[in-house]
Amino acid sequence: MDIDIDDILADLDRDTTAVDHTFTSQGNDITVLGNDEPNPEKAEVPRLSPVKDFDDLTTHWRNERMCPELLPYPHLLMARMLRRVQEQMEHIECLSMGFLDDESNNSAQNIANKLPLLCMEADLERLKFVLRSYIRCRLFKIDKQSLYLIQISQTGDLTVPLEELLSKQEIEYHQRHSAILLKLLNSAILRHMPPELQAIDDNDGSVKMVEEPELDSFVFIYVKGPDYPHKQDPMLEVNEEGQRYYPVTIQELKEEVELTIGGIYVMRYSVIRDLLKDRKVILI
Amino acid sequence: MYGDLANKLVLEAKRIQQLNQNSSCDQLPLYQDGLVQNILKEMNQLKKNAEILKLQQENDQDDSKITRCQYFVTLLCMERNKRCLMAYQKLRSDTLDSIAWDNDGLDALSAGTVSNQGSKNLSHFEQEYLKEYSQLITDMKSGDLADIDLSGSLTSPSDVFIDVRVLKDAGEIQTEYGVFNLIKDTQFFVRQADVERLIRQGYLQKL
Amino acid sequence: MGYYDIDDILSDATKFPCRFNYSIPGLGYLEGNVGNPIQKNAKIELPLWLARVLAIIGANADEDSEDALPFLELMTPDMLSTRVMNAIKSNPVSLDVHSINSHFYALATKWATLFNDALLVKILNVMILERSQEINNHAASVSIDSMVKNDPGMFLLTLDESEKQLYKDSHISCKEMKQWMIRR
Amino acid sequence: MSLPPNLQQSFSPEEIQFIVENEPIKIFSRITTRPSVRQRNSSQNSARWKLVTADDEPLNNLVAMQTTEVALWVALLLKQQGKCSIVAPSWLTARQLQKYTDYERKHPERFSDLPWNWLVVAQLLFIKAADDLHDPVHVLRGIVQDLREIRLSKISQGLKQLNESHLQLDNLSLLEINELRPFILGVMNKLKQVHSSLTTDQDDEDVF
Repeated sequence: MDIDIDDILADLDRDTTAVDHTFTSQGNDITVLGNDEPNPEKAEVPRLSPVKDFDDLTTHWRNERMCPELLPYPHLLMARMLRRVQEQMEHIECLSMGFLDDESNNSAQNIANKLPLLCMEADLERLKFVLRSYIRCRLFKIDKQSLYLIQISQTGDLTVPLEELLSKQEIEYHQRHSAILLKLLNSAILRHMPPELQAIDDNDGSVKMVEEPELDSFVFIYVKGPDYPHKQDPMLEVNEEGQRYYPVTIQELKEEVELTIGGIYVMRYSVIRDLLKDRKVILI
Repeated sequence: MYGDLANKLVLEAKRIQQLNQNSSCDQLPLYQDGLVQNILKEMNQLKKNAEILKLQQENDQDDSKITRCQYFVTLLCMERNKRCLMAYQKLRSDTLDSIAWDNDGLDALSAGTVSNQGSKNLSHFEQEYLKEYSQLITDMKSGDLADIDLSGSLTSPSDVFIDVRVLKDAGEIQTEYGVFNLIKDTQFFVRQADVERLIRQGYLQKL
Repeated sequence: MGYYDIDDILSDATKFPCRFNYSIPGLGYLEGNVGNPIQKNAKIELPLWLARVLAIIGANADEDSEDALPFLELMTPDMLSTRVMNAIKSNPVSLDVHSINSHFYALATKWATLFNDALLVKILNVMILERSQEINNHAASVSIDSMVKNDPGMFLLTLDESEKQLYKDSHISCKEMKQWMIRR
Repeated sequence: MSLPPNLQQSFSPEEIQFIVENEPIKIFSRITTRPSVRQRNSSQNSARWKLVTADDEPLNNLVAMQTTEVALWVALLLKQQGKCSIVAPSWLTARQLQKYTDYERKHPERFSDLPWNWLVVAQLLFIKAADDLHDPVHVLRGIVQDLREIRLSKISQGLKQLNESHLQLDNLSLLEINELRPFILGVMNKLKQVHSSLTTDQDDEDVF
């Protein structure tokens, strides 16, 4: 049952971000109102609910869009999501087949009867959109940092191995795209250069050729706090006004800043990088 | 002066950038082959100079600083030319990427979108690149990601379904939701994607 | 700011005045004097991509040698002269930066890097803040009717490339927002 | 490039709307979908709602004349079909909005604590559920416009304080932040760049 408690806590936490809605628990009503599932408790493990997954996916999408570096690919979540899209497409197809057979209705009435179906189609479109936009954004960043990714995977400077950082498809995309781009640059330019200038990743010239992500660039953050507010977070401190905050340091300026829970800040990415990794802030 | 030609090429790159910033669809003007060839010729000249200077540097010890300076200048000129050439080509290949995505990963050359004036504007290597990149997109769209239509719209969906009024008779249309008989002044609730064409053609009006 | 950054490449082509510390035969072509040497103390204008390196690389291959002068000295360019600095200080907002240099900030920042010029940084800071307010005012005052050809007038012509980019980005954002607010 | 330039640095207002549409809102149902006891016991499964992005439980248990909570986009779809009315959030009344406006006027240095999605929710309900609001929509629109303008002018006052360190923007809504994002990031990144050109120690030769 402790899973349920986690879920409720998570919901409570979410509630602080949305000022205008009142708290509801998603889990409780199931048993109260009944469910066709033979075992509702097990069928709806809160942590793996579609809604929670979609919430997570949306956060990944928003973080990725605003983050100067490429964030690790959520392999399990994405596998679940892609499977869910497929299942839902089949499910919808099944349902609409049933409706088409039912020729007696005129179409205007037909569509009204299909309200659940309409809703499910719109719902599926929404999920597909986030997935599409998320992956397209990642491909864009992979292209932008193509040489850098190669460089760090060769020198072993990766905090996360490439196979974890990228999905299988992304790895293939990265390899194939950098190969055809290199072919183009080679044929058009590089092979005409003297040998010492033929490299595409020469960092010893006046200007470095390999572009690194600008980790110091500014991002907008929302300080969410720990996933479970009741658990102790050793990184949190409390100021004189009783607000809980994460102390951070802007290295370059040797400046200390308090990131209060619930606050919105514009901050250098490098300063909040670890907090983002721990899901204590989100990029907005 | 060395590097002047290369600068011209970068100014052309800047022009392409501004062109595409101010228009909704990406386009590529003519590949500046003559200019590129002339810069490559200049590179050859510089290459020769550098080799001579290198030899000199190894031979005379007395005035090494002079040869060093001459050598550095030559090296920097080559480096500069390389950067300008690369930036020009990279800007163009980036634009080709956008064109390929806009074309759904279909081969933009044979699909006709680029072919009219476009393919003439591309260098031979660029045509090859566009073809290969389009193929890459097509491959990405199939397989595990087939269901999400990777090259589909990046505008967030709201209003998947809309109310429309029929402005002129348009006969029957078949949709996933059955047959609609579009008679003037009737109203329907339809999926926006199903009727987008009819709205554009003036048969239907979004309410 | 990367290798492929078109504006960075263009800004690097700006010519800066410099003075050679040595006579170098065969470099006369740099001042349009092919075949002849460049004389010691000759004052010529070189693009920054060339001058910057020659100004920090010593003439002596032997790094230990203390008295090794760099090949040349960079001299303060017009765009950073006292006259221009005073003009900035007296009225940054109405200044026609574009006419001074279309890559003013990029170049000034490079200069500040080369010479660790704290005073220049201070002036730039004030200048950015004051001028960006004005840029924001212009970018935000988009009339939805004249969307196709919004006319920011003479103002746009006085911006340097980075300011133009800031204006464009802000302008598009404000425009999209206004369109969203009035739809249907 | 696989992402259009306008989406590389920021979100579009439509995307912000999308994010807000996933938040729950109260509705007053006009239909019943909750299966009767008999139906529940029979194995027959009549076109039930099964969603992948939002909680479908309330949708399968709608009871006419009762309130429940669903995702905003679902609420708008049901509303469009005349299957529900939307319970306007408590802050979306002329009286409440006027209070916010008064606060904004009284405190030139602060922003009232409007919900983080106020502008999107207000605009969406104005367009799609005007008849569910407690006050005439033109009145509400007017106050919302006032609020927006007061806050915008405060923001532009605040923009004079931009610096190379950081900025705190409490109580600004996501849409308001998004509108200003390109400007704020552009200026702050530029200030940072200018400031970091000064190195306290010169041992870094790789600068060039």
